[in-house]
Amino acid sequence: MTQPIDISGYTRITESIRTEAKRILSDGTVSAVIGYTHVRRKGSTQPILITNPDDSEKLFFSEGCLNNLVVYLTKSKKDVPKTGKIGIVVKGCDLKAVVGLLGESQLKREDIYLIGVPCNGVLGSLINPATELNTKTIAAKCRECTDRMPVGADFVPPVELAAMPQMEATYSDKIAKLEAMTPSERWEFWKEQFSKCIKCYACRQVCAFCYCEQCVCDRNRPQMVEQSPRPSGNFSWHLVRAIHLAGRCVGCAECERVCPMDIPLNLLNRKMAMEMKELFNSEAGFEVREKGPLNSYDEHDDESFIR
Amino acid sequence: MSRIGVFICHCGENISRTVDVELVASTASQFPGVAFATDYKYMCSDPGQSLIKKAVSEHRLTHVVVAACSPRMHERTFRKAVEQVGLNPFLCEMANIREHCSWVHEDREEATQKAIEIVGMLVERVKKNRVLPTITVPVTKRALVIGGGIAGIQAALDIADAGHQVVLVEREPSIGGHMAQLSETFPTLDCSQCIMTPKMVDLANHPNIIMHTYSEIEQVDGYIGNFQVTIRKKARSVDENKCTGCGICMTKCPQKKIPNIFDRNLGTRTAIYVPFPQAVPNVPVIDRENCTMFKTGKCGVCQKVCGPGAIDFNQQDTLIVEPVGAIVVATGFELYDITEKPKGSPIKGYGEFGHGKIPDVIDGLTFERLASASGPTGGKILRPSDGKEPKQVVFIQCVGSRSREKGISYCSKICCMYTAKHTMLYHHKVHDGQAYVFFMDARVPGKSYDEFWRRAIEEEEAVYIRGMVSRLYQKGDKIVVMGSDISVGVQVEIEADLVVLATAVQPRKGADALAQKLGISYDKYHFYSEAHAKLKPVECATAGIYLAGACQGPKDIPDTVSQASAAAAKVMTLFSKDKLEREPIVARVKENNCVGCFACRKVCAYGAVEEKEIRDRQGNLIKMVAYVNPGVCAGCGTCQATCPSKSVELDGYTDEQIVAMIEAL
Amino acid sequence: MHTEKPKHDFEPKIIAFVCTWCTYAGADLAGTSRMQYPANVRVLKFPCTGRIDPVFIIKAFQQGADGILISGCHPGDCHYISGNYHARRRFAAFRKLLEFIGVDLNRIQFSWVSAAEGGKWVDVVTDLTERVRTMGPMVEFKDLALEEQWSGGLNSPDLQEIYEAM
Amino acid sequence: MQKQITEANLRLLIDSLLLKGQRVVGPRQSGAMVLYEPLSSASDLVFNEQPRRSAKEAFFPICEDLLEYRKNGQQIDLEDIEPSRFPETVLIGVRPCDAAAMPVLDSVFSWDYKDQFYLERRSRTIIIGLACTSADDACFCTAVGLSPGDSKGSDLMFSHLVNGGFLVESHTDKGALFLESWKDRFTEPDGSKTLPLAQPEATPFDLKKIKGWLDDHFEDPAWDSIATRCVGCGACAFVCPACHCFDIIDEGTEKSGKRRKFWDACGFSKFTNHASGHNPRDLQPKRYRNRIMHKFKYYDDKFGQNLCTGCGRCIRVCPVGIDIAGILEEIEKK
Repeated sequence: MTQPIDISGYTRITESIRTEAKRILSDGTVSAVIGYTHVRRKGSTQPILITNPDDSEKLFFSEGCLNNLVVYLTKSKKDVPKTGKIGIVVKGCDLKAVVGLLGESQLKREDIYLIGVPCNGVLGSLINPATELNTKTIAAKCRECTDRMPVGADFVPPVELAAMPQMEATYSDKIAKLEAMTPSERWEFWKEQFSKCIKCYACRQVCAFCYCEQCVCDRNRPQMVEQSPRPSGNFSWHLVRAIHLAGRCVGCAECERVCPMDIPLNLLNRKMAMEMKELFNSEAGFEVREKGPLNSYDEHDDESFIR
Repeated sequence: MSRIGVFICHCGENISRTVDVELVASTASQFPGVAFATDYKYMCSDPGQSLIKKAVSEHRLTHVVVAACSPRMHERTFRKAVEQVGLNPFLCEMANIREHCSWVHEDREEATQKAIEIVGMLVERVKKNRVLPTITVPVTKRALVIGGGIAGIQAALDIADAGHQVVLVEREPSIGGHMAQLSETFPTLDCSQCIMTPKMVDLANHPNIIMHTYSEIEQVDGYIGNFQVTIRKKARSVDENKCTGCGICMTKCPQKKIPNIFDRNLGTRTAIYVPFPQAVPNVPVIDRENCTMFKTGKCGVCQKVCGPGAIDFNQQDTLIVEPVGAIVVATGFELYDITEKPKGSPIKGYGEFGHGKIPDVIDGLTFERLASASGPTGGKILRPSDGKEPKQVVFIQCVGSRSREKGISYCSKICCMYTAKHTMLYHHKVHDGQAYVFFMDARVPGKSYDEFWRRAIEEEEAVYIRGMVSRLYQKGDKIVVMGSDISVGVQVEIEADLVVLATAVQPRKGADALAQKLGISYDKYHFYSEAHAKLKPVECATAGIYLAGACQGPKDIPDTVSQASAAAAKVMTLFSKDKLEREPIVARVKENNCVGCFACRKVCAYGAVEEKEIRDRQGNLIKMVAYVNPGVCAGCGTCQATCPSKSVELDGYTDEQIVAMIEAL
Repeated sequence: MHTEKPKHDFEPKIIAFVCTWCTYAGADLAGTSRMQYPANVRVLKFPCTGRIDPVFIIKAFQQGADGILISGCHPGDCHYISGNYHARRRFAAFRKLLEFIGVDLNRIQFSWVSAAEGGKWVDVVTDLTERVRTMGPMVEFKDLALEEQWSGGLNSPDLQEIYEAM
Repeated sequence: MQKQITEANLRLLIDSLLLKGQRVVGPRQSGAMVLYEPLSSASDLVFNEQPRRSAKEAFFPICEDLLEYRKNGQQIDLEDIEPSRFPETVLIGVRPCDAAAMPVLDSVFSWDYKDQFYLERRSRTIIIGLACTSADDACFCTAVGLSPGDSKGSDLMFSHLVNGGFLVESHTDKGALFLESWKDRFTEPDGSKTLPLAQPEATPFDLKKIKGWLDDHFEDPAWDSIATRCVGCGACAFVCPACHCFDIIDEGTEKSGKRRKFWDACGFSKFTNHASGHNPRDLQPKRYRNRIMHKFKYYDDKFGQNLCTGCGRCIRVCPVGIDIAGILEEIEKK
């Protein structure tokens, strides 16, 4: 049964964001604000960087505000001004990326002003943006979201969140189904998925944690990963990405959302996150950590797999 | 284009028996990039090495692969050989076709095929090898010794005697440490102070030793050969240069009732004091917490009586920076204070023995002060509560130690011997007294140790009861000690006049904080960790830092002195050269690519990764990147496997080299 | 000594990634002790298991490895203090990923082999070789290497015929 | 020449082509999306959805081998890929916005260097277009001078008939020949009406005016406001029917390997990275500017055509909602 989701609060959130953005730009708290704005197509949105307080009216929040804007704060986005404090609109899930980046020396808390958005969920895709938000169209990550209220933001619009209908978690379900398969069935599944990959690197480019100056997959001496968009190179690419994100990915699911070939990339990341929890009792994005699970160790780590 | 030489060794018949070496050589000669390949009976022999050298010159070889035994055996030999004819040693690799092939496989065909593949792998690898210049690090030939107990004193004297400057830092106002507190020492029962004080004086007078007492380590920067140590010299309130040590200040000080910590609070001292009469330096210090002048602003008696005018109430802490090349850590131990559960400590309290509540339950070190001729009782065994001579004394061993449930699972090692010593000293001083010892086992290995322990029982009449004490309580002026003798299975109850607890040996408080400043590791008890339990027992994993004495684990005096001399010898070895040469297998950061996530620093066990600023020509900060200090890097490569963008690369084991090997298979 | 060895239809290619201080030395000891084991293994020496990058494992499979061994110092014995602890975590995670994408973990063996454990080296290598031999070739990655996106492939039926004729 | 074909006959035709060993490529369901892929039977064909990727990959594959090398001892053997081996292909159900890109691409691939890999595939393929009957708000073919029924680039043009089946119009000799050789399957038009064409909401751009602005505004603050948001992926270029940049790389080992050509995108930060490390397009707005400039100015300067057919794919897939039609509108207003 498809149920609608109450997002009536988004209008007031929009107003609140505009007022706050105007205030912090006017009083010099920040030099720029990164937020969402309308586009030509109904329901679609795009990120915007404003520096003029009068442009605050361009900002808004809706169920089409899918992007994790935190990617613009990373070093890989060189054209975003890095001088002065920057205000940024973040959903609870995006905020976890900020937390992760703080722990990886990529951001300084004092350099950012977080406008947190209480969130009832966003759409799963913008391919057909003029879609109503309901239990069917909602993004898979929102189905199992536990971060609707952004914790630790500098400003949160004073808006009560409407109650959410019960929704089943789809990732854990899909992961369990895959885990129940035989290795060769799983291989066939991923082979089909990865074969679709055209190496557009949208997954990498929207990822807040893919901030490397030179991706290991772009390297040709040695060629660690085949660059050609063939099933073989695609496999290596997605495996390398999954292992590099293990313990760091906060589950914003942007990689999966932007994949033009609909590869369920977040399944890999969720699976690794589950393993990190199980193996090392580690979850990304909740606190600024000095060391992530894969750059620390415990003498008593499980080694039942080692002879 | 590379011109690789491949040299296949027969190793007598060790290789050629199972591997067709001629076939390996002829196949290798067809590998892309190989300019010359041959086989020879003993490649490591003089003629074998000459053959390689000649081939390098004649065929203008750029790289060399020697297929022979394990590189662990002869890599050095062959690298040296090629170096003699002008090739960088790191352009020579060994293919292990003996230990990993001819000796472990019988089938000639299989073994030959495997040998060919191993050679092929190394040929591909060596193509990617780069010239690696030897890394040299200058060495400052000055040593820092932290701690002025017997370990620090011994290490400092040894290094200084070898002609190097030593900076010794002691936290207390005097050097001497615990050994200065002891009465007599096992197993010879010679007077501790008699053997200790001359060493203290030697140290103070040594032209090569700079002594900073009443000082602590503030900060340690740098790395092996090049440390910068900041020392905080605490305000003594007495000018060391002016003070003559006459002692009149102490005689005149009106504050006389301050418990004397050196005497385990048995005696008293003044507010301006030296910890003990033989203190080195013999310069008093004002205990500002108890000094009337500091408390009320009125007094200043000491200042008035001081002839040379050495008293300075306005003295401030000063910071001194000492450049040193090596550091010996000798911070020693302290006894587990069982009075109450220490706050925040993982170790649980030991309330049941009444220590701290019953005045006549004392610890081993307090007993030492009672037995010491220079102690508060002048060497008479008198119990603290009423000054009476105890006629029945119960000694309890393993208090705290070896008790997993209390949090200290290790053996404190020295207690068996000192308890035996205590029973003897007691017997010597109180002829009609009886000593009882509750013990779990007697652990007395060591030269003349077992004999010593036996003497305590057989000649000095100490009664040893195998078992633990279950309860202890005050009854009148007696202390009732209840326990079980498990060797005979009976309950024992002794009415004792004095109880002496052999409490556990623990690292000094703050040992962890110091370790963090030094960048060395420590175990869960905060004992410092040696680099290798067996083969590097005095080295820290952090190069240039060495351990001596009980800070590394419970130790008696002979062991401590041995380790101190060993640490000194290690320092002298380091100082024997002007420059430190090390294998250039170190990690390097590609600063262009590094985004400064510092994952490398998080996994580096050596603290070799530093932050570096990258600035443009105008001096604007562009970014922070990682920098691997080649003097500190040990070359494990964990950083590279961790770096997502491979912006740090381990020379000698680059991704190119490894991938080349994988692709050759 | 020289017993007739059985000939097998399939000889798996085993690639071993080992640290130089413990396992490489352990393999050396197996040699000096003249122990015997299958000749299928090719050893790649690393300073420490901490240096072993998961990408190497993918690369090895792509280059035709049928089985992979990763071996280093026992916990607490790492020459570099903690490299093996880091490796343990890294591969605990990576093997889960491999399993999830459908690699049979029976093809990958992790072990601690010290410099004194020549016998253990022999056991580990022998067991892995025999196990992988019964599993047959690791075809997944090799097949993958031959796959093309349809537009880049030349595999229409008539072309197949032409190729076969050539 | 006009003909008519029933849906049943079309399916028979496709199956006959397949039986004959021809490769038939058309829109087919691939997971949750539709892609141009080789059909294994006529029933694979899907007409009601625009394929996620354009049809360009039939001539310009995502990735293709150019040659193979093998080191044999000290000598190196090279084996070229023979373009004459490419299969005869029928590309069917092609959207007008995809087909229209082919003649545009022909210019660049047969200009100073004749790309045999492209041209051979092109000569061995017949393109059967299909008029569009539905459009979404990303579609803007009408804004760039095309239409949902445009036959540009198609050898044969199919249009849905109201009562099922298709009206078939041949626009080239190749098309006519095809009709001739499969004449049993086609009938003469019976005058049935075709379904109304899709009507994209877009109003035509003044492309001359846009180009005029581009001619003078290589440096302009507008680029920053347009493209600072661009994250630098290749999604837009890869789904685009007209983008045609590629990279060539040798993949393999010291012993053997292949030289491969595969899609590249000007949005990638490494696209213009020099060996020295210098990158003339060091920031994303410069890269995005190139995308617009190439499509509406450079290509026009060189070949008198522009590189956009208004298919709207880039708008749909852009991770950050960049809307090329919106941008053109903005430029037009300047």
